[in-house]
Amino acid sequence: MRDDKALEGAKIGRLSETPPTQDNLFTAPNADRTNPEALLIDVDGFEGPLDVLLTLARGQKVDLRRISILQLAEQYLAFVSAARKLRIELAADYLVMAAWLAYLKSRLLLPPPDTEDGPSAEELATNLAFQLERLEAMRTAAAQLMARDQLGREIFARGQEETMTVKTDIEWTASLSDLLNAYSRIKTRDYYQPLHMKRVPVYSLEDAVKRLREMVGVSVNWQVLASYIPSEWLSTPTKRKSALASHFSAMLELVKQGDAEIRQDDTFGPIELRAARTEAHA
Amino acid sequence: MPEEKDDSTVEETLFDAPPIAEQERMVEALLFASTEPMTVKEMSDRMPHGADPAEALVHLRKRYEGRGVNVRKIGQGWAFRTAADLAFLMRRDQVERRKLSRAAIETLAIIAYHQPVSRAEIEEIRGVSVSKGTVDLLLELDWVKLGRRRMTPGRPITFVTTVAFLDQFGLDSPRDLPGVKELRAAGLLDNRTAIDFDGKETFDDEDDGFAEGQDELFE
Amino acid sequence: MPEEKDDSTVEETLFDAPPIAEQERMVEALLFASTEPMTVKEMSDRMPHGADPAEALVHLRKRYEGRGVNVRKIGQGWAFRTAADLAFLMRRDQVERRKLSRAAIETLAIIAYHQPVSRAEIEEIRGVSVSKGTVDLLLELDWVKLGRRRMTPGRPITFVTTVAFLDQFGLDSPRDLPGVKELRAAGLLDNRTAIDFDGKETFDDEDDGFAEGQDELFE
Repeated sequence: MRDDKALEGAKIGRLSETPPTQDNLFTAPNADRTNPEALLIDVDGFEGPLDVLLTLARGQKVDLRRISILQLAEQYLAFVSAARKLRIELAADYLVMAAWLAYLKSRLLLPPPDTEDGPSAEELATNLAFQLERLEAMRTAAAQLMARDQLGREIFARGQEETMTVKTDIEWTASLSDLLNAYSRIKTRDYYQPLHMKRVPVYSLEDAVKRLREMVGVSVNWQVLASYIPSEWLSTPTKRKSALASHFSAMLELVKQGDAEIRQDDTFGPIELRAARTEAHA
Repeated sequence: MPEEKDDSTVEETLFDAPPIAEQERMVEALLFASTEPMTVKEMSDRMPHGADPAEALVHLRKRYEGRGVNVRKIGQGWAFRTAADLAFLMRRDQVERRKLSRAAIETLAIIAYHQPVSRAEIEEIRGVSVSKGTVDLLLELDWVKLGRRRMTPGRPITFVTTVAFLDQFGLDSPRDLPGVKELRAAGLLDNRTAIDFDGKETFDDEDDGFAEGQDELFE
Repeated sequence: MPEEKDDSTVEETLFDAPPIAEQERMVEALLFASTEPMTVKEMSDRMPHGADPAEALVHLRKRYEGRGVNVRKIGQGWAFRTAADLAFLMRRDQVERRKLSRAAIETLAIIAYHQPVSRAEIEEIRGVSVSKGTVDLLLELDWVKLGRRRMTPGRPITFVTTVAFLDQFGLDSPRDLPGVKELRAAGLLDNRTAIDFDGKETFDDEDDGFAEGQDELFE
């Protein structure tokens, strides 16, 4: 069997004929379709050999149950040979069907063999008729289905859905054994704790600015910068350096903001600072 | 006297379901609020203890008979839908839907009438193979979903229709598919011996499972 | 004057204005299907020539008075809305039982065994930082509450367990929490736990540190 997509894509020897549309699909076959001559030039409108057979069968204008399979086989074979004459390349499954129908035709014409294996020719013919009838029935059903009043087409649902809220209360659960297991897990993990780097004591710039601003604000006289450093930060050289550096930066920050004045008498001499003199003070 | 009555009322509201007229209002509000069909169970879950939405529904359906909107049964659920004769008013609201291909329409019909049905069975009925895109489209439209696997060699997947399918085509159940009874009576929904046109005849071992699945649905 | 009016009415009816009951159905369907409140003008545009949606609306509003849904004016338009007294139906409470996350149960365990314990201490014991959400959840569950501030630099807040915690875990007092040694002796705890989570073997001699912590806490 071929993919129906592929089949649809196989535009074989197609002359200008309107393709079957949904509208005319399920109505009585149109004149062109029932004319075997027209079939020859409209291969790509069909969905496989069964579709062709069904269209030919409709041409017999009898109940599909009383269809002459022999006649149908002959029509189909004529269709295939005509297509070949026109050098229309038929898909393989059309040819497989032709071969099968030729075989069926011969079985139908010949007297049945004395010992028959499997189904008789009549049974095969009946089955084919059944398949055609079933396909026809499904097409009619499909048409009836599509003709129904459809949601969003003839029938409408509420346009504004109101929110149906679901308020979910979460109940958290834990058992004593969960708790105990968790704790033992932690205690076990103690042995594999990651390495913690010890933090070097650092006097932050923010703290230094805050401290200097408070202290300078009240001192009118020049004072050495080092004297502003809190005594506990003078205990070790590391702490002293950190505190001095941040106080130095803080001092510059205050000067920049116009809150303090600084002076240094000689190179590397002590730096002194005091509150900035406002106009009023001057 | 009035005092006594008041007492009994208090007791009733404590232990009894609200009066049926009130229940009808509740069902009305619930069905209006939801665009999807709602089952009696779902209504019951939301309504006060002891309420009987099924009975309220009987009253509500009657109330809306012949109105601009009607109470419709869709699968196991219920929903308000506009009356079909007013379709002309709503033309502007129509959802633009890509026209379904002939293959898709036929495949849908075969799934609807033969469900649960395997891909091989669909192909046998149509006489051509079913492209993946066709089934995908139907799945995407939520008109078709996967059914149980068939208990036959290869355990093929089957397809069945959905509640959204019923809603789309205004059906209570797959039993209400147009002409389903006649088709069934004519044996056209039976899965009969298939002919493989390679010249062999396949005897379908699956008949049992197929018929069984159908019975479930249609009987 | 009235005669003239009658004449014009006759002319209008020739242009097929449907009966008012029918118009009411139309308005009903339109309002139902519309995704937004609809103005009288919009209804009029869709309804047959000569229809009077404003009048139909009057009838419709009356019909829905006291029902589960009502016709309400919203801005310039009209729409169906659930009756305010039935709003409770649209809500549904649902209880979902969830297991505490590993982070939460570990934090809880540390608080239980080390109380009063500060966040920094919890973090040190767990070896990872404790998210605010974790502690908040435990506080919300009322299994943990704030204890005294620690008399150390920074005066950190400490956490202790509550009576609700004891209830939840069936304990008379935090002292009843078994030590690791006891747990292992009772078979409640095996090495597998640790191996599972860490992929390494556990050592048995951790008990000292543990006991120490406990002493500090409970005595």
